[in-house]
Amino acid sequence: MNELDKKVVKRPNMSVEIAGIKLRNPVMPASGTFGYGEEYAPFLDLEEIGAIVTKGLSLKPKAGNPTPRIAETTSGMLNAIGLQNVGIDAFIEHKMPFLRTVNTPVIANFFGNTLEEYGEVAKRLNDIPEIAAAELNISCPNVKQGGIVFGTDPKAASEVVRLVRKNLQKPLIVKLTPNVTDITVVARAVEEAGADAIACINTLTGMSVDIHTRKPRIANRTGGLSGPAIRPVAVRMVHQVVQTVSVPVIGIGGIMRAMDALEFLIVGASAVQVGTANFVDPAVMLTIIDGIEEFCLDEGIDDVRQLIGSLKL
Amino acid sequence: MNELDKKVVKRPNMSVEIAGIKLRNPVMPASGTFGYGEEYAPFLDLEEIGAIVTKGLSLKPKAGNPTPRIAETTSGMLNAIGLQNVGIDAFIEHKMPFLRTVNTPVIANFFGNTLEEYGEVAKRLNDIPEIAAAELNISCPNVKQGGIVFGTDPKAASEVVRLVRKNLQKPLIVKLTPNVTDITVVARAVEEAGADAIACINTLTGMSVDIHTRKPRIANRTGGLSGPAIRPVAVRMVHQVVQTVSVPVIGIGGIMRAMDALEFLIVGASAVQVGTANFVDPAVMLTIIDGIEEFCLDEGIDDVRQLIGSLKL
Amino acid sequence: MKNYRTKIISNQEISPGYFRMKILAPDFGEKAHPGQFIMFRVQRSLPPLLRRPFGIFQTGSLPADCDGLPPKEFVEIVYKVVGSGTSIMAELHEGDRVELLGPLGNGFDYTSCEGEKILVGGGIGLVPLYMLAGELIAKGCSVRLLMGGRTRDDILAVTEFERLGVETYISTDDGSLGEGGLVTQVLERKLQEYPDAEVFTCGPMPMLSVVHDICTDYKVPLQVSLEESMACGVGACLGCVVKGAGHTEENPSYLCSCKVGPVFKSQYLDWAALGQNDDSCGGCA
Amino acid sequence: MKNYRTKIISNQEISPGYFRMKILAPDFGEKAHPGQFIMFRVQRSLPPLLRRPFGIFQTGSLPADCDGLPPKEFVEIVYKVVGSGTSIMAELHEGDRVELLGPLGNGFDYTSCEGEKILVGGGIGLVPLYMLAGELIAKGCSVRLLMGGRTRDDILAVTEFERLGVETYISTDDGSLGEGGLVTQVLERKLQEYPDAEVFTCGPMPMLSVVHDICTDYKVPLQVSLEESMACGVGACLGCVVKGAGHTEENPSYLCSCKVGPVFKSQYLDWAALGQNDDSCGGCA
Ligand SMILES: Cc1cc2nc3c(=O)[nH]c(=O)nc-3n(C[C@H](O)[C@H](O)[C@H](O)COP(=O)(O)OP(=O)(O)OC[C@H]3O[C@@H](n4cnc5c(N)ncnc54)[C@H](O)[C@@H]3O)c2cc1C
Ligand SMILES: Cc1cc2nc3c(=O)[nH]c(=O)nc-3n(C[C@H](O)[C@H](O)[C@H](O)COP(=O)(O)OP(=O)(O)OC[C@H]3O[C@@H](n4cnc5c(N)ncnc54)[C@H](O)[C@@H]3O)c2cc1C
Ligand SMILES: Cc1cc2nc3c(=O)[nH]c(=O)nc-3n(C[C@H](O)[C@H](O)[C@H](O)COP(=O)(O)O)c2cc1C
Ligand SMILES: Cc1cc2nc3c(=O)[nH]c(=O)nc-3n(C[C@H](O)[C@H](O)[C@H](O)COP(=O)(O)O)c2cc1C
Ligand code: FES
Ligand code: FES
Repeated sequence: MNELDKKVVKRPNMSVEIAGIKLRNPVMPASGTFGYGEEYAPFLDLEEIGAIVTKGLSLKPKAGNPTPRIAETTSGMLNAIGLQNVGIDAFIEHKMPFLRTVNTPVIANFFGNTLEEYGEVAKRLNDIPEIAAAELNISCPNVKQGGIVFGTDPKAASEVVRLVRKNLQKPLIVKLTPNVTDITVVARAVEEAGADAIACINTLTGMSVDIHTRKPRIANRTGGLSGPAIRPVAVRMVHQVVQTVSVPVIGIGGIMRAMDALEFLIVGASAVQVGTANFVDPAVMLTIIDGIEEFCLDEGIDDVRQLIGSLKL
Repeated sequence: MNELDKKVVKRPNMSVEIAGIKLRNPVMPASGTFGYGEEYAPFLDLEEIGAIVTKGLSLKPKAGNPTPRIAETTSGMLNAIGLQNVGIDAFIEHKMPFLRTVNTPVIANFFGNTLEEYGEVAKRLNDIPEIAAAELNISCPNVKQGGIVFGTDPKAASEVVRLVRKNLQKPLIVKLTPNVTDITVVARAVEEAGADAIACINTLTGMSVDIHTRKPRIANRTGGLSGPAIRPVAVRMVHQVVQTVSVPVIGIGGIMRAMDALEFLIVGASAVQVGTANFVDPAVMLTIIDGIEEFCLDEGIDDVRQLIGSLKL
Repeated sequence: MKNYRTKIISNQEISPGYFRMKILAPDFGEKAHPGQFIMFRVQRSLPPLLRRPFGIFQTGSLPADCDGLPPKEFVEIVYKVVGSGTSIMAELHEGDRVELLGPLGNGFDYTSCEGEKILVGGGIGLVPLYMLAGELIAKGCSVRLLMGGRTRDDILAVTEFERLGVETYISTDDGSLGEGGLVTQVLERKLQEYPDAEVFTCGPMPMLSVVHDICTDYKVPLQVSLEESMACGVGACLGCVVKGAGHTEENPSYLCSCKVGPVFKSQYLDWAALGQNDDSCGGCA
Repeated sequence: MKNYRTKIISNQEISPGYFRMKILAPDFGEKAHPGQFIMFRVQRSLPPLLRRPFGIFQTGSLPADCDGLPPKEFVEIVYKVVGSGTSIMAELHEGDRVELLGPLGNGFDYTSCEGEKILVGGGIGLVPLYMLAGELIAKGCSVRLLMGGRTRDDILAVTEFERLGVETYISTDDGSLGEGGLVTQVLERKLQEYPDAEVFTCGPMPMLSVVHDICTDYKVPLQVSLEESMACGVGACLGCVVKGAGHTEENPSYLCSCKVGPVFKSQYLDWAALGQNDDSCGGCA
């Protein structure tokens, strides 16, 4: 399609709705890769993306893991940040003032070390009117129950979602871990427990070794694998979850370009999150948004929602 | 180290033992990526690699999946060959005559669609004296039990390994699937059921979509992800399994270069299998073997077995 | 068949989006048959991960340099830029290091010169027909080439074919070169003229399907070169299979297109299944 | 700070394994401070996935071309080839498209010209000291540079430093240039001579540790530029943290080295923890 043709075509509707919040387009950052929004403000207009998703918040500040915390792998990276964050109080005091100035929905990603902590953070989020929705990260070990990860056990996942749902007066997105045998079981459990939307996937657990020092390349030994390497696993899991639940799904994992985001939309994600790609190109989300719009124009689609779940089997 | 220095240094011992079979070096092909050996004979001397591992064999010939069966992804590939193979009879008749002429241990990878079939193939393998060991692929759906994959359920895995162990009079390697929440549970189950060695990992389930046709890029919708993209997941799982079981472990997943193989040896694999890399470079195993030897020389190691499990934590 | 770690001799754009690449390959020519292919490794680093299959356009040797070195034997491919791998290829230069595996697969079968040899090529599908035409002419056969494409840009190597002594007929969908319309219409006319012909074809799947239907109608033998996604190119991965004639769910028949093919006698293929494969991209070998 | 989609002006090997690269970057110079860094994107395609951090060697502008275009402003980096990313960088040419993000982080702090300014650089650690030396000299400070390296090949840009008017002292481990031995021995002598000096350093971690110990002994202020693995370079990923002074398990203090650093006042760092980090590769900014 040449430039002239494009001008006469109506721009497609790009806005989507997730868990009752309206987004101007389906592209937002993935938690932990975009700081608290402010860090990327010099590089892109935060009012052009669908939403801002914060670094994972906890009740108390968390120091995170020893270093080195990151290592590059083939088309991916491992990270073991250890959920370092300022804590909910400092977030409200130091990070919200900036976020309040931005006319874009803010989604607060959060977690706890125990069931109770999850519940407490949820309550605290109610006090922040400018938070549009909360995203519950259940890929965390339950300190009290011997460190088993909440999100790998449908019962534990259901329990934490139920408690948070009770305490939270905002839309609730639950973010799933891919390190499970059957993600549909966990997806069903969290939907039944009250999730308004599901986000998947978080990182795959991986490891890398420096053959010269013979030490793990990150201090925590294992870390979370993200980036384009994991995209096929993420697309598969989003596809499975979409077929299982009726709440909207947010697709995450290895999105670098518009065509990657489109894969997720086509298998049925209602929106996408971009993680590692922000590090590679700080304005990548704008390129992705433009690319999706362009694709709609090229294919004669006047509403991006027509793409969602348009997979032909 | 310059050429002169190298000459005076003794070449390191490269041979390792797995499940009672002695290998001249720890490098062998991964099942399904090396045909029945013969296909690659024009490109490398089969008597220089540690072992030959066959395509997965079943009782009856298997036609496999519709096409397209393969698709490239970022630093990886998806395949859904569907375990196409000539069947055990044709294997004995048409493939063994060639393999008999090669002085390298042959490991027969095999599978069944039901528990009984697994047992039957194991029995048939006893009749082939030139088969050094059998590698049991438990990443297959159990047709009778509603298609649940044997290898994702510790009970089913244990059951199939126990039956095969009873029927097989050869060393038994059990190959695990990575698509599980906790690979150590399955590893422990198969060790207790009689595995002489454990191979991991098989492919991660993935999916990819052609955004223009909006169809999955492989006919089977989902396929197995292999190649360098999955290496960090594989290294992590081998590390976990090595810490759990006392039988030797064969490391598999994304090995492209000597340094990748070394990562697996250092975390504790006693040998490695090279899969997708054979497609990229048909003689890649020789380069990897040379590279491991070179590394030993450079580091002053006179026996490759000193590397195994030499990870510093 | 062997893996060549070698170098590019030249890489030129010959028509918008189409390139011709000569690669140094000693002793390749004497082993290569028309219709065979190579697996090409674009660069030693990623991406792309897998090798890419390309038909052999021709083999030959460059005259000895004035430095007195022996003549340089080469293999030549012609490719269309369609995706990630071919885009990188288009940027390669003389002297860049590449790898190729070949010659691979089974090519065209041509024993006698009885009857007219009609070659039908669509777009990049013309590539393997060039070497075939050359060998047929050398044997003394009468060769007619039907070249089809969307526009004039898709009609490749006309001069080269004519120089061989081949009778060429050009048709383009948009009429920008030769007659307007489909190459299969030309085929039908030619078969009326030469009912004892033998047909060899390569091109996009919809074209191949029609060529097969026409040849079946006219009861002339047909050989067709197919294009399937390939990982290994040597029969090891079983990724490139096509359904054979008589394939059923209960009694399945899958043929390895890298090993049994890429050229098949038309009657051995399951055309109903092939026809469904509408994802098949243009060009083949 | 901004993302430049730009082009390479030149890329030259200046010593075996060390390269100097000029990159077009309008308006970069006026924002950059000594000790800041850039995140460099080697190529638009993979690999590598992540950007690579490099210190700013200098900024400047090339004289206007005869074509009458305005002068070309550039940023210049000096890098050592150590792994996958820098190997690709070494192959880049004038005109190749690259991206850089910067200037990033907090650089050196220099307000007064009181006392001698002693700069201690090891190997590639000399890079950020060049711009610092330039600015200190411009302010009228007295600057002494202690250059250390394994061999003469690791002593970079001596002429450039001397041209600035900096007093330089060279030492190499193998004695192949300057005096034999460690640069830290020279530091100790200089501090005896100038007890009111202020020290600025960059280099491999073992060297930094010793410099810190010496400066503590001599009670002179020290600023040190650290090198941590980075993913984002802008404070978003928290991958690049170092332990702050007083860090404990119960009361942890992690400082972002891309945002608070890469230059730190020595007393704010937990040196016991840093010293353990023996994986740290040579060179920093
Ligand atoms: C036997 C054979 C001979 C061929 N001969 C020629 C030729 O002479 N000239 C020519 O231009 N092309 C030829 N092709 C097609 C050529 O292989 C593809 O165009 C090329 O692989 C595309 O690579 P890409 O990375 O640019 O595309 P991408 O779409 O990025 O490739 C992604 C993957 O799909 C595969 N793929 C994509 N298109 C095709 C296709 N049409 N056929 C098979 N695999 C495909 C690629 O190999 C790769 O694995 C031939 C294919 C086969 C099987
Ligand atoms: C603030 C800062 C300034 C720097 N300034 C310079 C400079 O002026 N000149 C110079 O030559 N080098 C400098 N370095 C080091 C430089 O970033 C690395 O040498 C480079 O990233 C290596 O990349 P690679 O792909 O070649 O190595 P690989 O080992 O293949 O890289 C793998 C990963 O490890 C990271 N990494 C490897 N070595 C280092 C290192 N020493 N420091 C941080 N990350 C590393 C890479 O960024 C990459 O993510 C600086 C580092 C930092 C943090
Ligand atoms: C450095 C880093 C930090 C992350 N921190 C968080 C976090 O705090 N909470 C969370 O739910 N996910 C976190 N993630 C996971 C991402 O949000 C995302 O799910 C994952 O990276 C996959 O997406 P990608 O491939 O696009 O990066 C983090 C990922 C990275 C790389
Ligand atoms: C085309 C293909 C076919 C495969 N077939 C089998 C098989 O028959 N049996 C089996 O156990 N594993 C099979 N595998 C899995 C490989 O043996 C190996 O576990 C996996 O590819 C990971 O290794 P890699 O990343 O080195 O390829 C196959 C893999 C590929 C790519
Ligand atoms: S491409 Fe591997 S079998 Fe044909
Ligand atoms: S590199 Fe990301 S926070 Fe410093």
